[in-house]
Amino acid sequence: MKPSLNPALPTQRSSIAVQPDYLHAERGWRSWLFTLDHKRVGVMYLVAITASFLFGGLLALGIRLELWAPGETIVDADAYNQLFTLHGAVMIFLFVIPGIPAVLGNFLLPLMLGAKDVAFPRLNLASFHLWVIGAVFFVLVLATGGLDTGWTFYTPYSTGASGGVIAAATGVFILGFSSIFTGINFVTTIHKMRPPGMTWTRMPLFLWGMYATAVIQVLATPVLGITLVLLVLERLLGIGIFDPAMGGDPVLFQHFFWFYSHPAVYIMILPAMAVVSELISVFSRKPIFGYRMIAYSSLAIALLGFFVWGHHMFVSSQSALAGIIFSAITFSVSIPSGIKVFNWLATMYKGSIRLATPMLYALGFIFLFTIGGLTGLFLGALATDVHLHDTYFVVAHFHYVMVGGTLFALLGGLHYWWPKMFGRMYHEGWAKLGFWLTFAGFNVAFFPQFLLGTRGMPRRYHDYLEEFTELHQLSTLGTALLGFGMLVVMGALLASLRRGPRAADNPWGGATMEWLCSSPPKPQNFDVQPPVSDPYALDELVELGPGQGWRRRGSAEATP
Amino acid sequence: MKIVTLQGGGLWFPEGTSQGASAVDELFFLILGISGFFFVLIVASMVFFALRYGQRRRPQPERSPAHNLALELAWSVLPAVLLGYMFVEGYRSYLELRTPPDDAYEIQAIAQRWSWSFIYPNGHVSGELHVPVDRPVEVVLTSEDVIHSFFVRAFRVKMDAVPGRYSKAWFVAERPGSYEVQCAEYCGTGHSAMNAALVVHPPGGFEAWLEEASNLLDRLPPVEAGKELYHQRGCVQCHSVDGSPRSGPTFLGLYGSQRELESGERVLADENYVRESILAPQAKVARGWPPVMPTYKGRIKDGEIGAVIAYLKTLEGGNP
Amino acid sequence: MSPRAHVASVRSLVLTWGALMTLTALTVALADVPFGRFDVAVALGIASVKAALVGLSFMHLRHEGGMHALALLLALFFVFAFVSITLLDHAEYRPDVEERVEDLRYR
Amino acid sequence: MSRGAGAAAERFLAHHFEDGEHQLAAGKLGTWIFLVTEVLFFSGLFCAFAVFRSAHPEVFAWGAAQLDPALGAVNTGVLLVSSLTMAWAVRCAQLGQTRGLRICLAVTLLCAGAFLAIKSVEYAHKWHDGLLPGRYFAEADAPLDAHLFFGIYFGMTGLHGVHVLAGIAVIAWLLRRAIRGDFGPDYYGPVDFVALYWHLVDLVWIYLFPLLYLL
Repeated sequence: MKPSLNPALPTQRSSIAVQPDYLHAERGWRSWLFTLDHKRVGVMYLVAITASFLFGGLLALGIRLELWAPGETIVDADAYNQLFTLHGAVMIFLFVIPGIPAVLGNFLLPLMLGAKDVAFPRLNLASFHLWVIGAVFFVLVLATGGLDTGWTFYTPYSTGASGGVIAAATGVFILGFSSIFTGINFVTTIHKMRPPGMTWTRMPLFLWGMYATAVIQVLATPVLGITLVLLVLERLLGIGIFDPAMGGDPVLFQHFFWFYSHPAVYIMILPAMAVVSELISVFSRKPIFGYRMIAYSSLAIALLGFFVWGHHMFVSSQSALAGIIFSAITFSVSIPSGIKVFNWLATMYKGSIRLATPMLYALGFIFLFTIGGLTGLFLGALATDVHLHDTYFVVAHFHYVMVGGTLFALLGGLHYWWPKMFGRMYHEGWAKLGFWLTFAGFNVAFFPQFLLGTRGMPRRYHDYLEEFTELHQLSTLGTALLGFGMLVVMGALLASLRRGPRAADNPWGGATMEWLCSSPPKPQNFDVQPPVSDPYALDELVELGPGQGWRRRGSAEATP
Repeated sequence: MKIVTLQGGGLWFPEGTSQGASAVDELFFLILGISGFFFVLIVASMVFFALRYGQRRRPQPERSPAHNLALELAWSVLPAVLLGYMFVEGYRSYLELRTPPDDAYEIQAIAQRWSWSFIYPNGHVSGELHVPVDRPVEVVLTSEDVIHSFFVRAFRVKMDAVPGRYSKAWFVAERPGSYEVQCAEYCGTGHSAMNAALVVHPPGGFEAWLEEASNLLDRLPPVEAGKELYHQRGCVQCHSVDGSPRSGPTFLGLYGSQRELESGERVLADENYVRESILAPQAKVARGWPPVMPTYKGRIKDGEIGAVIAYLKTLEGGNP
Repeated sequence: MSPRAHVASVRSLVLTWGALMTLTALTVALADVPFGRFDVAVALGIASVKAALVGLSFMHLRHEGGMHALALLLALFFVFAFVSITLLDHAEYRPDVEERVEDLRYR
Repeated sequence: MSRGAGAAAERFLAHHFEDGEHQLAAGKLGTWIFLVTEVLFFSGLFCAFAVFRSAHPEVFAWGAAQLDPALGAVNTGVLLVSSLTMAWAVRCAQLGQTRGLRICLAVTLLCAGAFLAIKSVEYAHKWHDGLLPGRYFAEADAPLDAHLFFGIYFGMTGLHGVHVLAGIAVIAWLLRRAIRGDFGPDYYGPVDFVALYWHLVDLVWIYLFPLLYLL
């Protein structure tokens, strides 16, 4: 391994320059698969969720092609039902839920905290192994006749459906434990691994977001676990508690299911908000506005998010009383989300804004998440939800939140921390092109679905009325563009690994601690414990020159 | 049966033709206005800041406060007031939607994979929903198998039909015409085909229709009545009469043929077989077809089964 | 460097255990006493006292509570919310279920 | 407080912790958060119990009458003894009483085994009487939907039983390490963590017993 050629290294450069970084410290697949290094676990997660994202994306393409025209276009109704079920299950359980916490969180949590590792490295690795086993069960589903229950597994449909319901439930159960392990690890790490001086309010907002996410993972996921256990028992032993023919109650299943699956939405979006908080501040060169409000709003979203699950059940024959309670609390969740958006804007105000690729993603996130969030109001209001429930309006809404929100934030974070993770810079031009294609493709794909929804096109339909054809075709074209954009994005990132110029230790001028270690970091992260300072003291950083990154004022003299 | 599609209405909605529809649409546009305002506010200031404070114009950020409690409270509390307003409006109309008036005309709807049966107070069963205009109609929903959802987009009404319980939807249709009932809760293979025609009769027309429809057997020869029942009771959703496969086997050439069962047994499709297949569909399931047909026990009269059999006989040997 | 953790005395362990056994006996004894609608409350009340004893003494919450107790209370709070809201909704829609069950019985 | 134990403390200190105390505190918090997930895991069954008991109180009263409260009470006692010995085991480890630690762990294991033995006697009775969950329920003189009670009974006690089994596995592992002499005043984290888990298993049973057997 060549020593880094970067002149702008921390002070101890001469003594440690020969030590290889974490990517090259050990060789061979075993050194990866059984690593206890949180950074390597993060990278493995990145590879793994990218693979499932590509698979889920192909399924999406299949769905959109089938919907090109009314009637059967490329597959029959049964195959179509399997397509959307697997698309949903793969994207949610294998991609979005692990998504940002498992990739960026694992990589960054100890770095940003100034710690050597997460509290339980073995548990961290076990989390990844469980993810792999869970994914294998999904493959098993394909082998055992597929799955056509929808990712929601509603009873009694799922109790009677043929195919791999048990395999899928087992897979999701295992993935749930993978997620729980990540959560236990993150909560404990943030409580117990903070170095002296790293007080709660000195933590970067990314860590607050990770903390709030981990709390939800720990509190909500077990309920999914028990729900799936009961579903499997229902199928194996016919215990009947969800089966109306045996005195059971199918609506009870929906309560169980959404008690997890609504908070799970916040498992997906809180980390995205956490990433955006970092990006907006760094690329505006201004400390984040209203740090405390953003931090506390993450916790508020996490806690309030537990009391709104019934808004998925407004027309499920849930009682009107419960509906009203859930609707009221649902509206209250939008306040902390609104606070975050306004605080991001206030951070940009009078800043010095660089529209680098990560910032484009952050601004794209604000645009798309605003649409996603505001359309949630139509669904939170009881009377409008009755009409819009289970139509394409809902489909569009949650894609704006999960793709427009989580995916864009993940990509923004990936472009921001890519130089730290792999020590290379990508080509800005290609990366920006990728962003614009993805952004345009996404809007063309999903905006028409709002119109489809209000006009009364139910979701999960294989066939549809003639009048919806044009909107569906527009959506399909958008999906193709979105897919093409994703290929450009991935191409630009992958090409950088071979051709990209070496990255400086602090290429963007970030003030959080991960920029103090080398790019890529050494296995032990920091050679000496770095002093804890204000994570948003951006004005203390000066740019050294093109390609040389940024350095803290005053530390320049110490360089040999 | 060809369902007349609604082409009217604006960009967002099909034309609303029930009493409650306009309230829902108004609330929708109210929220659209409020969220439109915030969307424009947010995106415009974002774009403005990105251009106005771009790095080239302004290499150094200007110092500005790191927080401002009054401002932050303001942009939390003010939207909260609007949110409260939206919530109240939403739940008011919702309570309307959930509370049928006492004098509503009650029709029972039974959902099953993948058709609807509507049972009128006089016991008549139809696969189409016929209702009088300008009169509250309460649809009492339930399901025979999995969860379905009764969705009339023109009326902005939706309610799940859940097995093992009743749920209620109601509306006042304001304009005679043809609309459609769709299934909005995913229920399997035929989900997107699970729609039924909804006919709103002009004043007086509904009673006349019900009268005529109820004595189908007296009015029509058995074959005609059987054909009518085939459409009305939803057989058509799963069984074709032209040999094409749907969710169930075609009726073309079925009567009088040898049927191979799941058990491997072969039986003759005679009157008894057809009767049993209607009343106890799981007893003899034809090979290669999923055992998903619901029973019609209690929802079809003996004479009606006879009429269906008479109709099936005309499809014998493959001559439609 | 001995960890500062609290070491429970034999006396407190055995006393706790004695109290737990007594309370168990009490629950069994009271089972036959009809409290009517308070049956559940009495049973759960005694169980909760026992749970508190186990938590405070055996699980060291009395001496090193803080974060651990907070975690447990948070868990119990969410369990309470989950069970009570679900129960509330179920009680509200129960008549619709019973009506259907009646109809099915007579069909 | 042998020298061996001190060396063990060094040996078992993971590189990213400052000292044994730091490692112990992190491990304890991690264990507690794991217990939180366990509480929520069981909450689903408690919720199902509450819903169906409120819907069919007479069915649940009938079901409870089919169980044997004497066996349930004995099992409660057995678990409470095991909890005492487990708590005592922590004390022994903290004080370096290696012999006491081994005895306490062994007694805990015995109690756990006894609990499962009694449980299997009960299960055998129910099996014999056809009081089984769902579609396997075969008692003719039962009220309608009585199988629901047994579905929940077997679900709850079965899940609890799985936790007892897991407890047996980890306590056996502890015993092996205790015999090897791994634990002492400077390093007893695993004993403490497993004890916390075992007390939670006990806690769940403290609620299950009156709910299922006595109400």
